[in-house]
Amino acid sequence: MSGTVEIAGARFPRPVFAASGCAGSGRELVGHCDLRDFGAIITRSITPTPRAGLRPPRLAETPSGLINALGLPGPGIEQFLAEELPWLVDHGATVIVSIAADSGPDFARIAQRLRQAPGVAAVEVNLSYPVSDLARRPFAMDPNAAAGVVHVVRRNTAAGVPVFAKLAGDTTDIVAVARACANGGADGLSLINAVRGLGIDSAAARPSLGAAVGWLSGPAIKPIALRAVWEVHAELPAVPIIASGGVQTGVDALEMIMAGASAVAVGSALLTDPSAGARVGRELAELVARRGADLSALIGCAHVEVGS
Amino acid sequence: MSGTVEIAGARFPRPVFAASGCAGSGRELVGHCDLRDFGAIITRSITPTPRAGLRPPRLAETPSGLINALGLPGPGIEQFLAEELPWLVDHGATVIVSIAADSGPDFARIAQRLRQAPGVAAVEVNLSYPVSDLARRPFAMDPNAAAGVVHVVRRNTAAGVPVFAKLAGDTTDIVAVARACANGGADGLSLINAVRGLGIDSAAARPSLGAAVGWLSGPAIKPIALRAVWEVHAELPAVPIIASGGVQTGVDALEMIMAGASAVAVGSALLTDPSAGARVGRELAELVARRGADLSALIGCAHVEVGS
Amino acid sequence: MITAGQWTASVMARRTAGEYSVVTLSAAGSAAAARPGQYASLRVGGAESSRLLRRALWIREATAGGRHGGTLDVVADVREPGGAWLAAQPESAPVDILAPLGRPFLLPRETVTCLLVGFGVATAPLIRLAEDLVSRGSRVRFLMLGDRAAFGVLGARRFSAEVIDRAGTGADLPQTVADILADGADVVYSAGSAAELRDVAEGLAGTQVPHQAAIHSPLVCGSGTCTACAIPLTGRDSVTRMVRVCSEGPVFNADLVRWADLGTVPGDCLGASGEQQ
Amino acid sequence: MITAGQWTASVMARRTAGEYSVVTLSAAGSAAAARPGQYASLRVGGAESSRLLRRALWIREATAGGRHGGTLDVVADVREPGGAWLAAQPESAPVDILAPLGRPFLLPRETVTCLLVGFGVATAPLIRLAEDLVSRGSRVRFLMLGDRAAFGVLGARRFSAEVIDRAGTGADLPQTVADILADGADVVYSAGSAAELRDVAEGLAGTQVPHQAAIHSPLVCGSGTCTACAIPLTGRDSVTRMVRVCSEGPVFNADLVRWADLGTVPGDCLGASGEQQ
Ligand SMILES: Cc1cc2nc3c(=O)[nH]c(=O)nc-3n(C[C@H](O)[C@H](O)[C@H](O)COP(=O)(O)OP(=O)(O)OC[C@H]3O[C@@H](n4cnc5c(N)ncnc54)[C@H](O)[C@@H]3O)c2cc1C
Ligand SMILES: Cc1cc2nc3c(=O)[nH]c(=O)nc-3n(C[C@H](O)[C@H](O)[C@H](O)COP(=O)(O)OP(=O)(O)OC[C@H]3O[C@@H](n4cnc5c(N)ncnc54)[C@H](O)[C@@H]3O)c2cc1C
Ligand SMILES: Cc1cc2nc3c(=O)[nH]c(=O)nc-3n(C[C@H](O)[C@H](O)[C@H](O)COP(=O)(O)O)c2cc1C
Ligand SMILES: Cc1cc2nc3c(=O)[nH]c(=O)nc-3n(C[C@H](O)[C@H](O)[C@H](O)COP(=O)(O)O)c2cc1C
Ligand code: FES
Ligand code: FES
Repeated sequence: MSGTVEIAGARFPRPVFAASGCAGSGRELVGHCDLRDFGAIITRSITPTPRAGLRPPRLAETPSGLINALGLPGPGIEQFLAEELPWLVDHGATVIVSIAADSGPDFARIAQRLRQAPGVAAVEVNLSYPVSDLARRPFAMDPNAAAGVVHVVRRNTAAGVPVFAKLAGDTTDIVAVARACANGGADGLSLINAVRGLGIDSAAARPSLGAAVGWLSGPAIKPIALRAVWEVHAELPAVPIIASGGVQTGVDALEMIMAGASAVAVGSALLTDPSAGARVGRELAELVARRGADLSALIGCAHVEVGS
Repeated sequence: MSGTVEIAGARFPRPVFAASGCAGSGRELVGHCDLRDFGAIITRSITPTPRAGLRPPRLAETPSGLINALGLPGPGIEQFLAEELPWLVDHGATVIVSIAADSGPDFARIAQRLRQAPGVAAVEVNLSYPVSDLARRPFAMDPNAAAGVVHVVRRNTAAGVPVFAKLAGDTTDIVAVARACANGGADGLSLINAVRGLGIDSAAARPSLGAAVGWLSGPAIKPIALRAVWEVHAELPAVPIIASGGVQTGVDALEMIMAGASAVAVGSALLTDPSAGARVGRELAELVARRGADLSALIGCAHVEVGS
Repeated sequence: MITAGQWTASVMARRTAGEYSVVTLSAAGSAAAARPGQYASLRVGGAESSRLLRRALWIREATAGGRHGGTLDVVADVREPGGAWLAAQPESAPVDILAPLGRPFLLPRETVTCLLVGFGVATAPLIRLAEDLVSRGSRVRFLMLGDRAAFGVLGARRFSAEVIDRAGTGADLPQTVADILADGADVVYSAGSAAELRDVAEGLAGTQVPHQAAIHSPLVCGSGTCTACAIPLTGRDSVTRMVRVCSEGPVFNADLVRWADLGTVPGDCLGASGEQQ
Repeated sequence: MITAGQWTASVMARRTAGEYSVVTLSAAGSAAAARPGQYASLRVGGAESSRLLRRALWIREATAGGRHGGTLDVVADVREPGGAWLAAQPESAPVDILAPLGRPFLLPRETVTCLLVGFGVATAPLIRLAEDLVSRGSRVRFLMLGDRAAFGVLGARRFSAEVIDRAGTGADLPQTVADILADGADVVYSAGSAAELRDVAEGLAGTQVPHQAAIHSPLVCGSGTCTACAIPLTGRDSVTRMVRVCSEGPVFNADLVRWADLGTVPGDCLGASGEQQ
């Protein structure tokens, strides 16, 4: 297994993480895999209050992908702190807490609550999802809005606990948003969240998701994620990136790293293979070993070769 | 076969078109299919001068998709008018000329040249591709820029010849761009162009395309295309849409129509199956017939059902 | 709590009849753990398939022991692309499988008269249940509804129970159930789609007969992580929550399921909000 | 000009040796039209595959007539995922095929001495060519280079020609070609990757020997629509243009190919611009 990776000053035991929302509360994976297989478990996005989620259907299959419109179902910050976080920590998981809210003050409040909790290795700010109003434009679609939220979260988070900004893959200029977030205090970036997508059930003549518009993830979006990682790393090489979007194998993970990621997160793959985290980690370690290289030496290495 | 469709005042013999850039000059498909199988052939984007295209590799496979960075190779407007357009017209094709340029004046000049040519059923303005500078932001990423180009082309195009604006699928707010184009004089919209994507050849530790960043097309992006068609049709129901993005079967075409398209274009499918146009047309006609409906009655019909 | 395993099974045999196929898979030691009402989740289409999602399939039969660590029989609907793929696999083809998943039916402590109501292919989990009940001395009355073609392939008549075959009849379902119930039953077990089970529940309305319902619906992860399968259920604390069919079910106490509100997030559900429904 | 057909072929037979597999496909009447140097383009992975692109494969043999409208033999490299799929198809499996594609080798009008230079699996088109040349009375000298494993499966020694087997040798390629050419040849035919053929062309530099080169490289559409396969070639009008291997080749007059500039768009190419290279 590849060893420890250091990202934005924090140490993670492995370079392969569980992407937000794809490992449930963590408990669901017990029996399927060891939570220590993951460099970190990024929690589903924790919101100010409990959420039941959106009406079904909530998920549908698309070519080499899936679309979901779940509506960030989850326990809310208080129950998360009371039950889920301690459970994860007890079970040896390294935890990055993803948070989502509608407003700066709500983000500040969650960040403050997290500050008092032991076992938070990092905070990931989900900027790509409209929390209470689906028609609202997510923060990640606007550099200023994104930077504002990041700033608030950073200010309310303990020093030494890095803050990652999770951006949307289908924004016009992701580099501009990334730069704004970095300037706003983000210690790193998570690229990318699922992109907006829709399915039609033609037999029923209606959208295949209850909410109509949803989010596309899985191998289908890997080229979109790689492009985002590539462009952001080219412009902001000092900002570490946790890459997600279609990672299913060690080769996929290595591609992300060569494009500029410091770590990768597996999302959809966990829905179809609960043991994907360990497998991807193992495959990646073998590929890195075969190159006789250290993983850190491979970060962004595909950039060097361009034009040669 | 489904009969004639009327879009923005122009009549097309069938609802299934060939997407820009995916039918070559038209000649290449002879022997593989009948050009009359297509409701229209949308030409590759014609530029002010001839273009050799980008360095190889120009195309690579991705999960349920492909990425390309061709660089708009083509003959330029003069040779197009002298050879390709007359040949297409002679062979019974209904021709929509796609045009691309770097500036308003260049777009105006191409439009003026087209105005004098017989056999132009419509003009499609490719707003999604940076013509001479890959780092430049395409017009389609900015409502004002897009509207400005559309306005210039519309002013220089004969009345009765509709102008379609072809938009990018990975812009932050496609409805805003669509609205600006409609206000700028677009008679219809083509949704969507391929979205930005990148591949990494991990064995070689370099991007799989010579130009690094390219454009992702094929079934992988169908949910992204459907989302764009859905949102634009919901906001601008009077503006006709030619939909492309992952259409490979009659079911895919019907999904696009139910989301709000008046016609569909097959792109990548033609690269893997040169007879895809006729096949998709036949499959769509059967599906429409089975519903006992007229195709026009199905346009956007999935919207009606939502919330019921 | 979780006893599910993940392994690469081999196709040992398959028997297709019309639109259904019973596929026997090597069980790698997991067969003994499988209880009636549980299911398996299979990866379909092979490694390069454009279809990513797993398919949930009832375990029709689980045979422990033997050379391959026992076998599991699952039932695939060949009209569905994933089912068609599975039914087309040759002997010894590898299939990625997770099983046994979900909460099984609870068996009565005493010997009682049980009414089993199965719909089409969802009859599968009830057959094993019937066998268990009969072997423990209970009396089983088995009402079969829905697609009759499924019963043949399931071997749904090869055990000693009173089989009431109403497959394919368009009869009023709640009334049928109520009528048959009137002939006597202490507990009811059902399996079928949400709409079908809602009708059964309606037929039982007003009675005090305990009813365990196994919901047959599309699943995604099968492990409880994705929440795609959530349905509203009112807990013993009177609070309605969205619960996951895949891991908190598929067998539920039917009295607690908000049958009328399936397909929605009811406004009184914990965490519901106007926009979210 | 275009004689290619598209049909659903059946796998008639397959013979795998090491990393290569020769697959015999039903030809639906298209076999008679296939000339040496032409290729077939196959859809791989089945209808639900996540791999969309067709694979170009040399036609090793074309046999007209017979029950299935003749047959085509193609050669797949099983290390490549598409090739592995093809080699794994059982008899009578359907395969979507376009063939014959591309411009073939031009045959000499007179009987001459021909040097054929083939690299690994790209030897395939030269074998049929050699047979044609021999049957027309020409003398054939056949230099085989690259991966020797390919020759066995291709049956590359079953015809009367002087076979010079340098497979696997690391010898300096341009020099080898020049040496063998010194022993006499009026025309040269070659087939291999761009890098390999560049070396052959270099070995012929300074001679006036006509050289037809068949380029083996990844293709996409095979019909000339996508321009993915374009290489720089200087026309008789001295203008360099990007030409398509799939439809304007794969066989080219080697003197016209800008071998040193393969993999680029040369600055003097028609339509080239600084940014585009
Ligand atoms: C416990 C249990 C046991 C089952 N046993 C069997 C069985 O033995 N035999 C059998 O044929 N079927 C069985 N089913 C149903 C079966 O899992 C699905 O119906 C099957 O996957 C086929 O779905 P589909 O034809 O709708 O496929 P598609 O609609 O093509 O679905 C493709 C994928 O998307 C998922 N999906 C589709 N719609 C939704 C949605 N609304 N929400 C979430 N995910 C969705 C599906 O599960 C599948 O993974 C069972 C279901 C359950 C819950
Ligand atoms: C005329 C001709 C005949 C050939 N005959 C044979 C044969 O008989 N046997 C054989 O094994 N191979 C043959 N090849 C080569 C073969 O077509 C490709 O090498 C094959 O598709 C496998 O490519 P790959 O392993 O690189 O696959 P991948 O790299 O996985 O390629 C996947 C797909 O992408 C395309 N692709 C990959 N790279 C590029 C690129 N740089 N530009 C454009 N498209 C690309 C490939 O064609 C393929 O469709 C032939 C090539 C030509 C031109
Ligand atoms: C079922 C599901 C739930 C998700 N929930 C969240 C979430 O709560 N917060 C978040 O930031 N991203 C969420 N995501 C996005 C993933 O974390 C990931 O960024 C994205 O799916 C791309 O990676 P993938 O292709 O590996 O799935 C979710 C994705 C899926 C498929
Ligand atoms: C090889 C190729 C060439 C293309 N060339 C053009 C072009 O010249 N102009 C344009 O507007 N779109 C071009 N496109 C985009 C297509 O017209 C189409 O909008 C897009 O690929 C999405 O449809 P698809 O998924 O069916 O391919 C090209 C796409 C491909 C794959
Ligand atoms: S199917 Fe994923 S939570 Fe139930
Ligand atoms: S492979 Fe498409 S033009 Fe040659």
